[in-house]
Amino acid sequence: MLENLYQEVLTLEANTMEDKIILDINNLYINFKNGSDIIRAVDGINITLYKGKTTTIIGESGSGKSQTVLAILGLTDGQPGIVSGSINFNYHNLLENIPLFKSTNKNEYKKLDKWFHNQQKIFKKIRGKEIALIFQDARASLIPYYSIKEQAWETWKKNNSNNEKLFLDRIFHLSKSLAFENIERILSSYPNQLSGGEAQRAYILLSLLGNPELVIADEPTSSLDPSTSKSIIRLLVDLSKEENFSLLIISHDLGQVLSISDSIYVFLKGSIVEELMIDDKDIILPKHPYTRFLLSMAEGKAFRELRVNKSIKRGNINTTIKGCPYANNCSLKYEKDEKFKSKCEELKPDLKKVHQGKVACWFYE
Amino acid sequence: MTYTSFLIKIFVFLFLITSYSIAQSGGNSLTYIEYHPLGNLNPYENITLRNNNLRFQSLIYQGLFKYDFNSEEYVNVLAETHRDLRNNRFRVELKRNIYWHDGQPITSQDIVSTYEFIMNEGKLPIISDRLRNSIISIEINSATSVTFHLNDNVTVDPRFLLTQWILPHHLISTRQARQSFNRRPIGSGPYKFESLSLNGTLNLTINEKYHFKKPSIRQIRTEIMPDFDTASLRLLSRLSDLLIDVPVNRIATIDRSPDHRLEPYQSYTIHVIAFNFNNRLLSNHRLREAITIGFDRQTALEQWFGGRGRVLSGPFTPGSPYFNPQIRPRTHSQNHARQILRDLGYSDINGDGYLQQANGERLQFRLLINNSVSDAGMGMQNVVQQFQEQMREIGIQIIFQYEVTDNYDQRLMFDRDFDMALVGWSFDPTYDISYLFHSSFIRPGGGNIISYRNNQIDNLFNQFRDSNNNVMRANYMDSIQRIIYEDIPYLFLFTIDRHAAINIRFVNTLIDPIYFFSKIEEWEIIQGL
Amino acid sequence: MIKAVSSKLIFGLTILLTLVIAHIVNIFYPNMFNERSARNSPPSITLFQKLLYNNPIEEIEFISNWLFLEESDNEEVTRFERKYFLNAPNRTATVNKEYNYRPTNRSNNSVIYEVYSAPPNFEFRNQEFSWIPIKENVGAHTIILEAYDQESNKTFQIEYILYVNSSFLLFGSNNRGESVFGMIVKGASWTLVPGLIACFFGVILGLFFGAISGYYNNYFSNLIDNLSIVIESIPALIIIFLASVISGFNIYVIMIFVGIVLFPSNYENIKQTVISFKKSQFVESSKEIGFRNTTILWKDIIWSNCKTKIIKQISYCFVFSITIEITLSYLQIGIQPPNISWGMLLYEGRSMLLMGGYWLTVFPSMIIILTLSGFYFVGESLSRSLNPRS
Amino acid sequence: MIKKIGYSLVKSVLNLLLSVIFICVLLALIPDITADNYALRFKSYFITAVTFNYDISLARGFYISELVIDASQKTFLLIFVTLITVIMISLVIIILESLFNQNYILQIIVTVIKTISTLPVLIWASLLIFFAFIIWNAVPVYADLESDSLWIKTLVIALPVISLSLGDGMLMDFYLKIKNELSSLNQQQWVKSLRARGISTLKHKIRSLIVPIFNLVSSKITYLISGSIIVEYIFSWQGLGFLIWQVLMTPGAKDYPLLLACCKVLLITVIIISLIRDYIDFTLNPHLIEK
Repeated sequence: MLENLYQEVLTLEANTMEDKIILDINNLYINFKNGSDIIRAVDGINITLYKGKTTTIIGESGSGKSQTVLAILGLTDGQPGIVSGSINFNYHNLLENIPLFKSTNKNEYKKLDKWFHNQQKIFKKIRGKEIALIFQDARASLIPYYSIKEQAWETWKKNNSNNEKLFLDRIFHLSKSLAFENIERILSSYPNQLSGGEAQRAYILLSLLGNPELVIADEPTSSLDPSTSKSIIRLLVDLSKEENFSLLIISHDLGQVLSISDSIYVFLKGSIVEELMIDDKDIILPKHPYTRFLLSMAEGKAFRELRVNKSIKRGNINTTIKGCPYANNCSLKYEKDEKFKSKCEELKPDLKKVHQGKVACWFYE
Repeated sequence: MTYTSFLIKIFVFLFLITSYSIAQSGGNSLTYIEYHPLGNLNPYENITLRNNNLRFQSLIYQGLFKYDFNSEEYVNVLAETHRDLRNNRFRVELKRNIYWHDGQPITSQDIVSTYEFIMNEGKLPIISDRLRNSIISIEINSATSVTFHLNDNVTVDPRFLLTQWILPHHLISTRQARQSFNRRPIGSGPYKFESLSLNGTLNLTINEKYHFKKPSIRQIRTEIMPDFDTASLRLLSRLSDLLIDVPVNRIATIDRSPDHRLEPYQSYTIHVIAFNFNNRLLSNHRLREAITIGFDRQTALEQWFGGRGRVLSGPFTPGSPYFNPQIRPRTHSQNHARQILRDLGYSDINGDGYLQQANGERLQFRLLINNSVSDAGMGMQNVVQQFQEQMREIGIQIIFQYEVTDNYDQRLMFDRDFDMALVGWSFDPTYDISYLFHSSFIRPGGGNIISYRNNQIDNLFNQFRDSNNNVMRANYMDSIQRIIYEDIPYLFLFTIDRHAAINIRFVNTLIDPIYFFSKIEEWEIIQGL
Repeated sequence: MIKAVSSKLIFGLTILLTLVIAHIVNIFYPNMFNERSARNSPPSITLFQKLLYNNPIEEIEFISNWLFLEESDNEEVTRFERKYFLNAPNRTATVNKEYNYRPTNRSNNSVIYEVYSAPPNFEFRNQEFSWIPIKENVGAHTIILEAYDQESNKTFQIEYILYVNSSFLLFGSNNRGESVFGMIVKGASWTLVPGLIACFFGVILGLFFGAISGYYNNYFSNLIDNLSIVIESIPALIIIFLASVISGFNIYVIMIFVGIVLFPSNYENIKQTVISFKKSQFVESSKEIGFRNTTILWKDIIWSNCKTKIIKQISYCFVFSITIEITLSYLQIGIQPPNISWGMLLYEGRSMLLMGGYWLTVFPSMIIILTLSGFYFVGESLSRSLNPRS
Repeated sequence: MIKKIGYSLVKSVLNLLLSVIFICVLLALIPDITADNYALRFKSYFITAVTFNYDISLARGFYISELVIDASQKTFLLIFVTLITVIMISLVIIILESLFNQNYILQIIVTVIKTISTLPVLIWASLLIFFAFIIWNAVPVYADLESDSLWIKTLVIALPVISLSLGDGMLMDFYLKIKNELSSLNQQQWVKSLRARGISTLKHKIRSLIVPIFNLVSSKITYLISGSIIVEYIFSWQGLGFLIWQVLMTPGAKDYPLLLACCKVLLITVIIISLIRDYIDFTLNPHLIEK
């Protein structure tokens, strides 16, 4: 009874939130060709981002989270790339008129290519100005032979006016929020003269110059030490409140993002296995064994499971995958009977609503 | 397939455009091609004596006298008359009303300065040494008359010494003037210097105030081509009119062109194989005879030079005054050669195809060959190979030793380190061949490279030099030739005719074998061809 | 992948084997292809001729070989030709086959022909030639006919050249009547031995010094470093030109200099590899275990890691030395006659083009291309298959 | 920065000096019966080379400096045009490839060009002459640059340039280098980030291509010079290589000061290009920009 009520409340909340949806990804499929094989990098995912909220995508490397992000900006490299689905940004479908992709025929590839090439015009409009993307290694993301100021000016010119005074004002304004002590030094230096944290903050500064509505941070802290990374993420969240943009953080460390996220998507081998909604009380009730494993990792309890999980094959996602992507490593599997086991291995579970979130697991059928 | 054919069509179209746009030489100008770059414009500042320099010099400059190789006599050019005075004095009267290109009159001062310049500062030791040894002093009698005081030992015709180009006194007397002269030379010949570009293209225009018969060709242009193929391409596409020397094995290329004519002229070069008399075996007269008989010179000449030449019996070419047609070359007979070798005691003991000496050593000789590029080089290399083959047939092994010019000269002239050597000779008008056979030239650096020693010949040469009587001289030379014919110090191969390829619009083209353009005033142009 | 590599390797090895066979043939049977044939004969592969050559050589030769010894104007000659020669004689004859020719003219029987000059065993009866050339007759023959015109009471001499073919004319013959195929076989001698010399001085010394100066970094390696930089900064062909003139066009000395020219790149390559491996973990660990420096350097670093590089360098060295040899011979400062090099064939071919002979350019260049690609393929595929990382 | 450039300058000058010594040693070793002994000859050559005391050419009536300047202009024209051609062709091929990604014919053409451009310059030159003869029944191998028509001049420079750019793997090296650089640039994080920020990458790509291309040019320049010597002889292009060949091959004219001057110009060219390479490296290479 209580559970039912809780669900109703949640749906109500969701309804009210739906007005503020900024990005809505539906049934996105991304494939890549490897020789004669087709690798399914992203396997029909649905993601919804709300305005002003911080969303996190969690997953191991090769689970397709980076490809999802690149797809949003139309930056996917390789063939065939985005195959089907829709990405609605501010209720405009970025993947309009995507051709129907039936077989691995060469002509189909060509059609897709041509479509993707034409679509770049639309993507170019939103890049930087509407959606900003922050990369893993900030130092490598900065042009090595320009000073930060030159790069910032180039970005500013592209997105705003040619007014230098406004530019400097904006930079000084941002530098306060970004906690730069000596902004002059940063502006005049080259990327290889900066420390990792400084470079990352400088890059955040660059990406905020276009006043984006959505900032995507693709593992922004993976090359930094823990304390710096924590502060950077904190900074980003604060800035999102201050500058009024939505935040999408990609991470492989659940513990780091748990406290700041409004919702968490757990990726495994190209599909979402769990969708967590986190309310203000910090109640987190992961259902999927993989999420549980991640959580225990974050809390430092994963010693036993770690040994089991060694056998996860990284990035080897084929069209031939049947059943649950976590079937081989599932800890719940051993508690189930034989019947269940075969179901896990042969049929892929769909996302089902369970309590606050959604889980794709046969155990919760 | 259609695509490629389309491309080919485009190429053909481009070619048509280009071929029509080729500017054909024509009109009153003559363009001729040299293989080697021209030297310094001042004839006496060159370090080498090469024919390509003599050709353009004969257009710009003139000497007191000129030796006409066609009529075999001396011709007066700047000199009006000459008188052989007693006590080795030779007096020359200049023609009147003769001028340099810049309008100044030619006086006896010019002649004196020129000869002093050659003797004191000439860079060619052959010429300046010869003049220094022969001329004691030059005396000016008047503005148009000079007297040369000659040495006692001068036996040649004094006019031979006075064939040198005369340069203007006012342009060679000071160093500064000489520098400008080297850039813009001035002579008295039928053509004026106009320009010389850095790649060697020389432009000459007609001298309007020329004091003798004016030629009908208005302009002459020299182009430098590195090799015959380029040159003949240029000729066949009518971009140039004259090739001085077509190598004999390439004559067929020119022969089929309807626009051009081959003009043969006598060459004063003969090809010989020298036998080194220091070699124990080769000093044997019979062995030399066997080698000579064993080589089929006539076939070689026909095969590699199309028969355009003549097999020689002695050192003189048919064009020279001492040539004796009665001395016929030895006839080729392989069997006879084998017989001679058998008589000498050589036999093939071990059955390897080559003859052995009594001590068991193989009968083999080293043949020294200069491998630098030369005009007749290609053909001669074939001849040498044929020589090797035919020697193998009679049982003698020939080993080739190719050397660069300098090493070749060193071995030939100084070290005498060879058994046989392929040599080419050229003659000057004196036809003095004593330095090749006289025993006093056996010393290192001397011309008697084979160390040939024959008292009879030495005496004859001495008599030849001392005598002034032309008939006696011819008699001496004749007997020298007969002795040489019997002795076979050299295997005389042949002399090869030279051919010039000329555009057919030039007629009456009289060619001088050395200076080439000596008779340029006789050349005529048929317009519209 | 493996299939492609092996097919390349087989192709390359076949070419190398052919070269070795040609070399052996040249050593033991030097006169195998010495037989001469007609000058400038086209190759027996007439397909090429039809495809590439729009001015068949027969026509040109035919015109040029009719030399009318009687002096006459051009018009008269043409008239004469029409009058006295309706049919042209065959230009070529073949050994042991009967050759017949009967000159005919428009005004029958008014012209009487006589042989003025002809090769021995040549028969002329009843106004008709008949001749069976024997092996000794191979080559060019000048035949002069004397024609007596009864109408005009004039005698003319007419000369033409008859070629007797016999030799192995797979690729035609050159200006001297030598078989191009035979010359190509002879030229194959100058591919392997010069390459070996260049290899010794370039690759082997480069390997030795590169390894030593990479491993023991001392003043000696500094010296060699600077020397190699100096050599590298001089254009290779200048050194080789001068070397050729100094040595009097001795190909073996030239190849020593080719090796010297190739030395710097090989040296640098090996040195960098050794330096990069010297810093690696396994070298330090094997030092701690107690292996000697020489063992580590030559066995662990060079043998196990530089194999592929050395093989590539050797193949490049061969390619480079062959190229240099051909180039120098083309410029007439390389191999000298009577030896034959492919570059000389190309040089002859250039002048032959004017007379319409394409075969001296096309076939030698084809052979050169095949040889060079053979060396490339062998080097590439061997190094690929020996690479521990693939 | 200045220190670094100064260091490389000193190094280059030393390098030049050593290579001049090397050339002088080789020159002194040339057999020459009329000359002094080896040591004296080396001394005289070296003094001439160092003091630039060139007089009138022995075999020709010009000053050596005149001849060399004229010839080097022609050689540099040839080399420059070749470099431009090679870079342009490889860029065009790369652009075409990116435009028609899956084009079968284009791939075949590229493979063919890659394979055939490994052939030596000599083979290319003779084949070009052959093709020119097939098409035109004539071979344009010489033009008087003063008097001949423009068509002939263009043709005459076209053939050597083609054979120089196709021969010795020149085109293939440039093509592969530029393609590799471009693809590695596209893999670079900062290019991706530029695209993500919506800024045009062309300008930055061109700028970062300058360093590798110039590195390649400086490493290829000796090969180009070697090739130009051959090509100049074959096509009678009267540049430095032709002059060198003429000095060596003209019998009797031992004009070694001229030869020395020609060699020295070529050496200086190599050194200057490596200096420019160093300078560009110091100013443009991101890894060498001072910290």
